[in-house]
Amino acid sequence: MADISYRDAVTIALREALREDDRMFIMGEDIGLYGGPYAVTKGFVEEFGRERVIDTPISESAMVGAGTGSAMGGMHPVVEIMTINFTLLAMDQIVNHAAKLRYMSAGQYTVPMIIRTVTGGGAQLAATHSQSLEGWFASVPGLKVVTPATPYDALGLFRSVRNEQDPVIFVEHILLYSTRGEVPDDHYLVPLGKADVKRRGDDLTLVAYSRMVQVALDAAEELAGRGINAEVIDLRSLRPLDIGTVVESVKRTGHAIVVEEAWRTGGFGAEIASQIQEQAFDHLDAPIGRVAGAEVPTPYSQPLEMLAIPSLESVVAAVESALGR
Amino acid sequence: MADISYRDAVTIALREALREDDRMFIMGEDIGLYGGPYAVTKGFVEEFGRERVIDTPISESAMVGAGTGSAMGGMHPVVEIMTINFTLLAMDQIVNHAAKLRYMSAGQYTVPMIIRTVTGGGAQLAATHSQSLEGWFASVPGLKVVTPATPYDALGLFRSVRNEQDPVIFVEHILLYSTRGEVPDDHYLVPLGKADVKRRGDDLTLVAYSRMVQVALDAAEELAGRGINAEVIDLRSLRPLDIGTVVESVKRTGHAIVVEEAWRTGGFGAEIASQIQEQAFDHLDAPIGRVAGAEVPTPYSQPLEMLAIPSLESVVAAVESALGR
Amino acid sequence: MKQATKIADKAVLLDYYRQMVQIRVFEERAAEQYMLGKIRGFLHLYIGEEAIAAGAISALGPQDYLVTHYRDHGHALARGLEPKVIMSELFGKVTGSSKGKGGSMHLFDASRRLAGGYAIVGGQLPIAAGLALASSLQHTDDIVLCFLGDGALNEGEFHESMNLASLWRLPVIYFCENNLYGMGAPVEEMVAAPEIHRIAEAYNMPSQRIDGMDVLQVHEITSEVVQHVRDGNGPYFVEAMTYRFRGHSMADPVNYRQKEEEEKWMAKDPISTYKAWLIQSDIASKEELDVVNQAVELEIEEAVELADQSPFPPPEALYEDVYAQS
Amino acid sequence: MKQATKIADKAVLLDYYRQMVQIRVFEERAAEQYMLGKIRGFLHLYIGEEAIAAGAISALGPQDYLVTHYRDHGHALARGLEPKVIMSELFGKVTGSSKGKGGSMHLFDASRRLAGGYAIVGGQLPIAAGLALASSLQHTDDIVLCFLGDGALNEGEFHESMNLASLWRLPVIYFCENNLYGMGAPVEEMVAAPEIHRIAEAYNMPSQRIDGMDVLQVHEITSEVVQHVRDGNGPYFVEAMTYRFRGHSMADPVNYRQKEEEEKWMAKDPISTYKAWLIQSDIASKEELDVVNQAVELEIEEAVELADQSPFPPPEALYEDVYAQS
Ligand SMILES: Cc1ncc(C[n+]2csc(CCOP(=O)(O)OP(=O)(O)O)c2C)c(N)n1
Ligand SMILES: Cc1ncc(C[n+]2csc(CCOP(=O)(O)OP(=O)(O)O)c2C)c(N)n1
Ligand SMILES: [Mg+2]
Ligand SMILES: [Mg+2]
Repeated sequence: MADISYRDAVTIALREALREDDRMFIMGEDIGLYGGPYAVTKGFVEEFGRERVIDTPISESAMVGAGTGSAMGGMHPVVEIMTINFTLLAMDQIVNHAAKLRYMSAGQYTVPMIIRTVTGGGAQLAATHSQSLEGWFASVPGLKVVTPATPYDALGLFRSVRNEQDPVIFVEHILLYSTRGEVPDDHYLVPLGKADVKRRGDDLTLVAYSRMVQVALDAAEELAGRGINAEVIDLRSLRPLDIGTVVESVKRTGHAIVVEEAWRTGGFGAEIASQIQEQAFDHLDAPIGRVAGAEVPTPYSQPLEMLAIPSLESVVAAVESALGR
Repeated sequence: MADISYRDAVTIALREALREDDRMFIMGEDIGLYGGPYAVTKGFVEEFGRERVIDTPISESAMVGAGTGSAMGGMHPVVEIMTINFTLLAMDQIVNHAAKLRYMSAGQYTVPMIIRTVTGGGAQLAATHSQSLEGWFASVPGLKVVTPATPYDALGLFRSVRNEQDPVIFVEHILLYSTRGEVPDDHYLVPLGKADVKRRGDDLTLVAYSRMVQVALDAAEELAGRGINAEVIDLRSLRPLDIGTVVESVKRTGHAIVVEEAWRTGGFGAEIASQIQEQAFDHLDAPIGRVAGAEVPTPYSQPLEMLAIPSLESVVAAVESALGR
Repeated sequence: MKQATKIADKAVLLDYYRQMVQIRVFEERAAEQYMLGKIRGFLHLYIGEEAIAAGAISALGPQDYLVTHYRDHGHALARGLEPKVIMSELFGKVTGSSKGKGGSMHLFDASRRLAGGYAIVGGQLPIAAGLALASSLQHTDDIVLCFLGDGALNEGEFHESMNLASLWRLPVIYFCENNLYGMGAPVEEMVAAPEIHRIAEAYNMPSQRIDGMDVLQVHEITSEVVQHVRDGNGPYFVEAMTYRFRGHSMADPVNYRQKEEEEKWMAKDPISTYKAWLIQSDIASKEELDVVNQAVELEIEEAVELADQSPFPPPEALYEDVYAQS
Repeated sequence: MKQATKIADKAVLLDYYRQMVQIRVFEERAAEQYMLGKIRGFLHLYIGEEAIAAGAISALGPQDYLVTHYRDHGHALARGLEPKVIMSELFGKVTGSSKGKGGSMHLFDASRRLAGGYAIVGGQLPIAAGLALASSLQHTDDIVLCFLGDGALNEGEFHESMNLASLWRLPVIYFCENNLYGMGAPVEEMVAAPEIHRIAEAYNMPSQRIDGMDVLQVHEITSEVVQHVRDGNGPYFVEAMTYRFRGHSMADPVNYRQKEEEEKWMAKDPISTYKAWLIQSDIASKEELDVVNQAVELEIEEAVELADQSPFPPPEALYEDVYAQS
């Protein structure tokens, strides 16, 4: 067991990939000479050379398109989009091309490409740099979306993602890089599409992904002190989605609240809530709640930004109100 | 009263706008000399000149950005993106810029811009040209999304949209252009955020927007023959969303099914279902159902495409199963 | 007509003719089938531009990649796809190149390295760069030939792709079919640069403008360019001047062009001028060429028949090939 | 130092000096406050590039629009925004230019037609074209000055905007601050064109490269360009050579640059060279200039104090200005 940061976990995963598979290479803005905007790829150019650690111009669309083409041509690229906000510039390549090429060619061409990107707010980067858009990608057939919340999952999920033959959006969270956790020394995998019950409880089910898992866990801790035992489920991947684990839990607890950072309206939480009520209708004692990002462009000012993102307090309040306390 | 097509309704609305308000102009690909890809703007160059009916290069991002800038500078542009599939190339300008400028400038700059675009499948245009992405826009604070289903609503909603001071995505449906309907001779408005009960019924509530309203109505007709009385609600705008009218209906019927063309996972239908169960939980006799687009890139082949889009049959089947028939 | 200096043997010269006729006849039959409702959606005909597909694609080796836009039947045929496979795709039948799921605008054939027709204007450009990147990372000498229309020049992806290709010296040829219009938009109102091919200078990329109505010139120059790129000299940009004789798609009544302009270009019909040259140069007799035409007519007739008689994909095909089967 | 031929009176010359010093001191204080945790998020300093903001923006009229990127404090100050208003914005306070909601990268002031700092690289470019379009449709002679970094050249939006601006002859100046790097990326590895300003030729747009360390040259040439554009001659592209003395943002340790390069550029410090020239040319004495510095120091000190003492926005501000109030 080693205690490592989430950043380390991604670094280890990438280094492994580059060492073990010569079809893999990574490209992105400032991942080489600069060492990566979040220092994830520090030292990579030195170890792997500039052919496999490619600094690209600020051309998100061409970067993803070139990744797609290289994948069709037999490579397995990791394309880093510095933050998920900038995927908006590559949307056409991701949604109209990478996601659809297998289908439109009836399986003749495939796009084994990993798009790494950074989601979330909380760092006072303001409206254009604090969005949580992963839910959109999770709605696109042909894509997979992975959202690790811990160092253990970041490493284990990335290893699984390497086996995928289709484009995967690997979504890291800006505020998680410095968080730490235990990781086994032995090789292990975390499969896609398998949610993780991160805390057991019988009174209510909290469903979360990415950084909100930690917020949910903190809230659960606080709630335990108030006599409420919340179960916390980390979805780990949004597509494939393991709704089974969630439904099983809700059947036991009778209550569910989805916690996510995205804007509430049309957030992926709505999908989760919909599926829960479809599959656990008779077991629900109360409406499924959603604690989500405020419906505003994220404000810069710290106290406002804190109000815009779900917090321990807002989750606790939602739970108490759901349970009628 | 006049019987006009949906295409005519949009044409009339645009012509009115250009005649009555000299801050308005329209720009888009092939809207001028060519007469518009769907013939909506035929004859406009002749009437309004090339300064107000501007043919643009195939540059979706610059087109929207230029629209945004012109709106900040005091104009009220209508920007036509030929189909909603191509908005993926303008996503950054729409989501990171147009939607956020009022907020980021604390109200100093505003973006009264109308983006007209065409959604939907069913015309055998295959995967890259048959998507229904309006739900994504409806999840973005700062944007409004309008989805007329009839000539009456297209004209009335467009008139209201002209009064908006914020960016609006005005979503027309490719298969609706040739449908016809009655429109009063006198001037009228259809407000945003006011759903329309298009058919009364007590057994179940069908919630739809855009072309799916017609499919829901056809299904309701069929169901009536089978002794089931479905209420059909047309949302008319997704943001603002009139959930009140829906909830009121569901409280009466106890059953709801959302019908939409978008992919099921993460479709806007999930949002509607979530809100219904939040607000009408105790009145629901069964889970809220969703009839949605198949989770595939839209296939070209006609019989497959028909399977991929909700139809009278699939709605009828969903209703019967929801009611346990 | 270019006096082809390196004219190969007669069989090759006749094959250019056959290819062009095959494209022409294919498109004419496709248009008929569209009118009959057998083909639906968008149908973009290549009639008038045949010399480019025949001349340029014949300059590729079998391992080279071909990438193109939605006006792709001609390119696919020139790459050797069987007419019946393409026609079936247009009919949406299971015998089609993508089992009917891609349609006219999205033709693929991995066995011939046709890496796609792309229906989003400009969308193919970075993908072609990526295929070239793969080739370069794998140290093969396969190159990529990527077609684009004059309209694609206006997309941001054109710029980003040209820049990448040049910076990384990728083995890709960007081949612009300048047919003077993008839908109804005249190129000079849409592209600020006075001469399209000179845009390449902004990317430090060599380029030239050629006559896209002359199959021999297209072939000869493309062959040189292919060699240049294969030799590791980085990307190249070609602009071929051409004209689409029909509307943008079947829905286009073409009322934005002048009669004189159309007539001027139709007088340069790449097939009839080449045919005249073949006869005049005593390379082939009119009769020999007529035989080619007849064989092609028959072949396309059979393609239509097969397409018509083939089954539609079964319902379960709907969910196939969204993801790898696990 | 350029021997300014059209040198205005001493007050004007001194004001360039004051502006540059104001920017420099503002940035230094902002950096300190960042280290103290009073300012958070991204902070991109403009130190080293002051001659551009001071020289170029002073060439605008009050009705002209100014559009810029996220490295925008210098531009905002040169446009006349009070330091305390900007500093307050950086502190996230209600007294800020956007009431604390936009932050450092998104500065606006409608009263001075500062139409934004934009944090998405290249995002401002079509918006600037749109403001110019409005001006042109409204038949005013207001022009738009739009700054961009060398890194923004690589975005597709650059291409699309340059093309639009040129085709429509829009009254916009695209002004590239070429500081040799985009984050850690050297411009010559990211832009295929050998000389950035010559890219404008691909759009049939006039352009020139200037010395961005010389406030007088910047002012004089920008004034000419402004006149050219205001006279209805269409857009213009300027490339000013400059250097950012600090890291890309506060988080950047700048270990991708060579010491010699840094020293070479720092020797061209726009403030000290200009100061030396003012003294040497007998336009101002060292003492006079010191007084300017002292006044600026005081002003910025007060700005920091005001920012520090001002309240954060109230919770209800969260939902204000998402939409027009109805
Ligand atoms: C991104 C995008 N915008 C718009 C369209 C609609 N469209 C299809 S073809 C076309 C014109 C393209 O012209 P050009 O590139 O010159 O090719 P040509 O049709 O002349 O061969 C347009 C605007 C599209 N398919 N994709
Ligand atoms: C679309 C987009 N991609 C990436 C970034 C991250 N980023 C911010 S600044 C920057 C470098 C820009 O360099 P340049 O344009 O030269 O401006 P400079 O910082 O040198 O003034 C990058 C890559 C961004 N903000 N937006
Ligand atoms: Mg064309
Ligand atoms: Mg720079």
